[in-house]
Amino acid sequence: MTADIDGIALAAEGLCKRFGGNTAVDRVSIAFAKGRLHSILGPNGAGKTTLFNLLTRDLLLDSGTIRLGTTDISRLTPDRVARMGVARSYQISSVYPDMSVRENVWIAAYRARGGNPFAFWRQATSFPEAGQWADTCLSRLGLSEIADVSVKELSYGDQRLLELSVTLACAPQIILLDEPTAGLSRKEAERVKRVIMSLKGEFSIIMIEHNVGIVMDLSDSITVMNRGVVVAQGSPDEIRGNRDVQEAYFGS
Amino acid sequence: MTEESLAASQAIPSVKAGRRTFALLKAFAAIAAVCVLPLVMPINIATEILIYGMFAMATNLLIGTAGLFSFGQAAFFGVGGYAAGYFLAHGWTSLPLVLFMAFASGGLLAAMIGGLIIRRLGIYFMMLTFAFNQLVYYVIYSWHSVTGGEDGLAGIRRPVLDLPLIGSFSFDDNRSLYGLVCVLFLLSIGVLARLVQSPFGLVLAAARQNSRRTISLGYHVPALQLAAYVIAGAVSGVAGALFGMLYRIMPIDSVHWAASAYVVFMVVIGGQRSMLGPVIGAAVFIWLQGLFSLAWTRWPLLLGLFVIIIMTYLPQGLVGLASQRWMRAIKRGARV
Amino acid sequence: QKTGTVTMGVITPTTGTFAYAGDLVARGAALALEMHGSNVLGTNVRLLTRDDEGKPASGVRRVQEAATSDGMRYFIGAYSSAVGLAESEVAQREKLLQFAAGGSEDFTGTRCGRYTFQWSAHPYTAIRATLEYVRKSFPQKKTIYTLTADYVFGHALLKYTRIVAAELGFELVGNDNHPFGERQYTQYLTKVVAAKPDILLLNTAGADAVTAIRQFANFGADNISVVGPWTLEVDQLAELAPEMRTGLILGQNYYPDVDTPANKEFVAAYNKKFAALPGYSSAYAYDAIRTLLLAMENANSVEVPAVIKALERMSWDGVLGRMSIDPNTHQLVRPYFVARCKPASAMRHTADFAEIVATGNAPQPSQLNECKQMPEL
Amino acid sequence: MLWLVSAQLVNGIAIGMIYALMSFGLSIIKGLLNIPNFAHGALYALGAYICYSAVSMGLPFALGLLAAFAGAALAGWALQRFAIQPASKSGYLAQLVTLFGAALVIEQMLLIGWGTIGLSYSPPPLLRGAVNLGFTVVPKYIAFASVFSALVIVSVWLLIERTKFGAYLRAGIERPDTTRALGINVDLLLGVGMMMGAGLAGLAGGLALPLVGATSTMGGDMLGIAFVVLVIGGLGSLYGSVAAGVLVGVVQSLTAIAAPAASTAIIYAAMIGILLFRPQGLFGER
Amino acid sequence: MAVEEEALLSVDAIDVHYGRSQALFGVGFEVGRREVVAIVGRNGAGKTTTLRSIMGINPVSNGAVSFNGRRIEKLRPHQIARSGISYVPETRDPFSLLTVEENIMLGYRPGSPYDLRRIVGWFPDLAALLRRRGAELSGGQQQMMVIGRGLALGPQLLLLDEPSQGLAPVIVKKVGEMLTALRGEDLSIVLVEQNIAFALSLADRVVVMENGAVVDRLTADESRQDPERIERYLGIH
Ligand SMILES: Nc1ncnc2c1ncn2[C@@H]1O[C@H](COP(=O)(O)OP(=O)(O)OP(=O)(O)O)[C@@H](O)[C@H]1O
Ligand SMILES: Nc1ncnc2c1ncn2[C@@H]1O[C@H](COP(=O)(O)OP(=O)(O)OP(=O)(O)O)[C@@H](O)[C@H]1O
Ligand SMILES: [Mg+2]
Ligand SMILES: [Mg+2]
Repeated sequence: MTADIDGIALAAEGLCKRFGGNTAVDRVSIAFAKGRLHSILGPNGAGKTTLFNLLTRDLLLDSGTIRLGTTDISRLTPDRVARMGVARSYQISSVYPDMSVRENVWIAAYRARGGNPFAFWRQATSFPEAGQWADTCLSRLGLSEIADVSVKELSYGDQRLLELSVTLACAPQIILLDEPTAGLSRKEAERVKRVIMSLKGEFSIIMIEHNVGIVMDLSDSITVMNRGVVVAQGSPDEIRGNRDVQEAYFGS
Repeated sequence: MTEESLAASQAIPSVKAGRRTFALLKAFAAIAAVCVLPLVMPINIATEILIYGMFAMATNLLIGTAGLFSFGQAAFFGVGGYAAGYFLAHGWTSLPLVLFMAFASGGLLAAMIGGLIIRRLGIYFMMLTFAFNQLVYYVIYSWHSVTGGEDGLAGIRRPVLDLPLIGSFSFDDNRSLYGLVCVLFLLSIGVLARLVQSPFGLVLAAARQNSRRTISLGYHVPALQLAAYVIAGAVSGVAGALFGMLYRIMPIDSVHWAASAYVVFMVVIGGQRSMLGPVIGAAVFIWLQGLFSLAWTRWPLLLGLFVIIIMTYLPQGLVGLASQRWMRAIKRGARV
Repeated sequence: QKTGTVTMGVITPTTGTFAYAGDLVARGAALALEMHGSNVLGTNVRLLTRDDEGKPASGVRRVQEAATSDGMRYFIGAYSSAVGLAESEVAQREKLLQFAAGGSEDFTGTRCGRYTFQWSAHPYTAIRATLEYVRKSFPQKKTIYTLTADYVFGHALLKYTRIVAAELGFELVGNDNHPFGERQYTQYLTKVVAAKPDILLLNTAGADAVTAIRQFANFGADNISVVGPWTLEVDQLAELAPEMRTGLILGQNYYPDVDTPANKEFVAAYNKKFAALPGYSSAYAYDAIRTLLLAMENANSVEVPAVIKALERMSWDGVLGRMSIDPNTHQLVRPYFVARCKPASAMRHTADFAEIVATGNAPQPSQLNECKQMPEL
Repeated sequence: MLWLVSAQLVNGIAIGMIYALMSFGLSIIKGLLNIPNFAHGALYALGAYICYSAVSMGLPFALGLLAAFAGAALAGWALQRFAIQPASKSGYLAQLVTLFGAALVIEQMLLIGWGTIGLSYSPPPLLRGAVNLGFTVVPKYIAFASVFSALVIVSVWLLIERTKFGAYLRAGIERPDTTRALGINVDLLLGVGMMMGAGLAGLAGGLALPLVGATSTMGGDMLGIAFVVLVIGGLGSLYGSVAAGVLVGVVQSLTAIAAPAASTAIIYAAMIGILLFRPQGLFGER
Repeated sequence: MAVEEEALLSVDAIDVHYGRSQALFGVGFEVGRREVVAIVGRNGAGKTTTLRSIMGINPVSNGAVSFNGRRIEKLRPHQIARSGISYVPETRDPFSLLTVEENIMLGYRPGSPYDLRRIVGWFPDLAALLRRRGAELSGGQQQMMVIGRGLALGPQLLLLDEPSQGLAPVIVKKVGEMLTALRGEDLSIVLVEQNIAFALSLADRVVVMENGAVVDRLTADESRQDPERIERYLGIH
């Protein structure tokens, strides 16, 4: 597979996660290649978001190992993992409502630019690098105009764009996107698609998305999950041709 | 006083020119206000307002900025006061020493308690702070030989500041103690205001709004919150020490959880979203308490009604009211 | 400061745990002044009432304020000893004369001061008077179980209970300490009932004691007599239903039936003004203010040092009887009363709770006193 | 020793049921507004006073209890309508502070209405005296109060669990707007729930009258214990309140044997221990 | 259909404000009985605000909303819901502590044609989840649950805010089938959608919004004949 060419950015071995009696992720082994865009498809409740949560250590593993490059991160805390270059966007927008758009991005940019979070003796404004980087990320998603608007006042679609912008500001190596175009109008979805396209190559991207058009256009490889297990894996064309996937996912 | 609003959320976005001079202006206004305070009220009340102002500001670092609803801050106020008081009552009267003791004991206790509870969320955190407050209360209450138990720690002497060359300076006089309290008060305003606008303050504010997101951005949120908890505890400890010096007694009810509730009162009626809100809350609260108690024996009823009315009509507290008025005035001025 | 006016403070709780006492103290003080004509040695006397909330810090704050802003030089009124002791420090420093009341022996012991006088009887006096009565009237009752409030006041009572029990030949068969503010006594009372003592001695006071007696009444253990040497003042007897009260043996700092001319005059005036009988709180305030005014006249001065010196030498007929002050401790030397509660059927009016059955005035043995040398003025 | 322990155990269970009743109401209000009701103690005191007035007017004790329930429920409604609801737009903490304020107001009104001297009432003749169990005696009234509390708790519990009321409550708290959009009158719901919780506090106060009398500060004394019970049992777990009430009663009774002075400190320490190791409480669900 | 004669819902030139800023400017449209009206528009156009105003969650500052000939813009949300309108929010707003069954049945009123059985019939995925708590569902499962919750009220008019969002194609298809099936019953729908194809496959009429105002109204036929017309508003090319 493609993985061998560029090396592995992130790999999981035998991941399991149970909620009570229900196994949301069941012995999933998966590898994500460096610099590639790898999509995860699957019906609702397949375990995609749970897999993300495991990879970023937001949830504790029941069993399995996760390797970032050559480092075992299965026991690290989520903030450590984030500092090692794994950034994510959430399926449900997860922004700071009492802050402006720019501040939202700044918080991510400051950490990404190596700012010390305990620096209580200096003004936040005395760190121009973070500010500049935040502005760059905002303009990349076309949010510069509304940078000073309070986030409470944004429409849902704009919140989704902001979510992406924040993720970008983490300046990660690996980006995990959970349904980045959900709730976006065609035009915005198109913009997000272009942004993701431009990120490809720069970063390793893992994406969950129900918009099949976008998945097929962007992905280098696709993994299909159902009921917590991986049911298919391959290039977009292979997946399109897979009968089982057709039935379970597209319903035809 | 000015209707200053140094809310974390305003620190970054627009670094407009003139902001700095404005801030300077506000600082002068604060200093001026502090200087005239003893002219308009008995000096012990003025001193008390500044002490509780400090205490309330420190508490607001937790409540307003970090969103950690602590109902146990009196434990740190009390422990700082008892620690300093113990030294002062037993003949160690060096000012730096006792201030350090208060700062360190408040901070240390906060580090110990905070280390255990900082990961607990919402109402659980609230209840834990309450329970620890009660535990500290019972320890101080029963440790009679050191703390004086229910009689309070009595016999506290005022400290002495030994300056090389100049000689030693005593705070026996109420006016000189007021001076000392003033200096420490302004210092803590400066430090806390700076802190709220710093990256540390911003990230705390971010974690208040969405802690999971903040962690996923690479911040170790519990460590930051613990730091805030310790800072608040240490500053509260100093406030407690000053209180002990003022009345030369450290009363047991200063550690009771009701005292924690009262400081939350001050923060909320003053306004959580600004630096001076809690101070104004403290001033109004203390002043009203005195006023009402002269007016009617059933005065807590008036106090209760006052709080209910403020919360009903002024969502942002007293400072919210002031700044609304002010903004409107500015707009009107601009139109003319 | 107003010249030509003497300002006396009544710093007393009108809110908090002792809220019931504040108004009564203020009444007594006002009455004493009114009967004296609001004026001493041609100088106007003014009363200042402040709420100490039953908290030491508030008490200290109010005293300090009244002293600096209102020129107060004399004050009375603290109801809890913790408050009174805290205020006593301000009194020594600001040179204010404090006429305190309260159960703590520290006022005239470890924390005695030249500016502070204690109106209430000494715990030793109280226990001695009460147990002497029990010994005489119920010679068959020998064993005592004590229930003690777990703070200074309770411990002091317990200490003197041990001393007096040894003096009079009682046997102490058990003791339980309960925390201050306890509302649940059945777990202690279960133990008491199991130990079958002759006497349950309550070394606890105020609301705690009321609650304990109430709950003890639920046990129906009639063969155990309840004795309170310093437990419920007459003010609080109304809090108990008559059937809970009947038969209680209680030590009293004051009782309206006290048969002295000064008290008769006081009760009559009080009854006329407030249509009620005075209790401990009012009597304390009345007698304290009356005594201060008397001392000013004796000293022929309204200056604090002169008044202190006069008090230290005085011996007079007060509300309680013949009284004097021990110059070494500033303890008021005065009679203490033992009262026995009546059944509802024997009550002549609604406030006729008990009758005085004995008095005693044995002072604390001086070798037990911890007041060091009184300082110079 | 053994008989002493069992005596204290019996006593602890009986007292614990009364604690449970108190914190059961607290638990309902906690579930409702998601805040600890700092005015709960004041409502408890109010219940005791109302009950006292009713019985001293010559009504039977049962009616006194009913009046205590009704009066406190009414106060609870007023509290919701005139304090909590207006403050809710000012945020969570504002509601909390308002409840403090309300507690002050209620306490002072009790002093104004009933005077500063505490009040006593002996239980009806039928419930006076004690039952002898051989190894210990239990006052009849305490036995009655605990059985009565248990009955009240069970019936209210059934009311909540067996009807949709409970689901409405939880929904209304989490997302008032969405719940309204489903045709549920959230404000009415909060009012009714608050009345129920407050009423139970009043009932507990009425029940406590023969034991602790009526004083304006009695609420503050009880509030601490009620919180401890609530937290140990698990916030929002009705079932937990009962078990924890009994547990606290028993622990208090048992420490009375060895170290009575520590009994209050011990329950706070227990609360801390439980919160640290089982933050959801003994019976709470995450 | 005689829409003009007897509209079920008529929104008449409403203005809506958030604080001082205006979000809707004279928005007006009508929904006939058994009709499906789609509202489309870019992010921030005001679609959600429109639905929330109909529901009474956002107050209307000017204009009128009538339902069944009765003015409702001053009513409170629960009264509006009881008069027969139900709303499925785009943020889903599941009740996280209630079980799925409780979530769905919360607003159920005896007499509603949509009981738990039928709802689970449309979304068999939910059958196994009924005892689960609302917070323990995946995004898509929540979506199914809240559509069910909206139906359980037994409304005459259903306001659906982006129901296809986050659903796998197979489920989107199912939702489409379900909505088509519902057309046989006494139910009208206002459908806010970003998935234009999905919206057009169901709608009788389409309302296009831009910057808080209605900028175009089309019938199903018109939109099919001239697909470019909608695309222009949505800003593709
Ligand atoms: N906190 C939880 N507790 C219990 N079960 C959970 C929890 N979170 C998720 N689940 C269950 O785990 C399974 C996988 O959920 P997950 O959110 O990973 O699905 P998904 O693939 O992201 O679906 P979607 O596309 O709908 O978002 C689902 O059946 C879900 O109900
Ligand atoms: N709470 C709010 N406060 C202030 N302005 C708001 C608020 N909510 C929405 N707005 C503004 O109102 C306008 C309309 O928002 P609305 O959510 O109705 O758009 P929408 O068409 O539903 O968009 P989307 O497709 O992104 O959901 C937007 O400009 C938005 O910024
Ligand atoms: Mg998902
Ligand atoms: Mg929308």
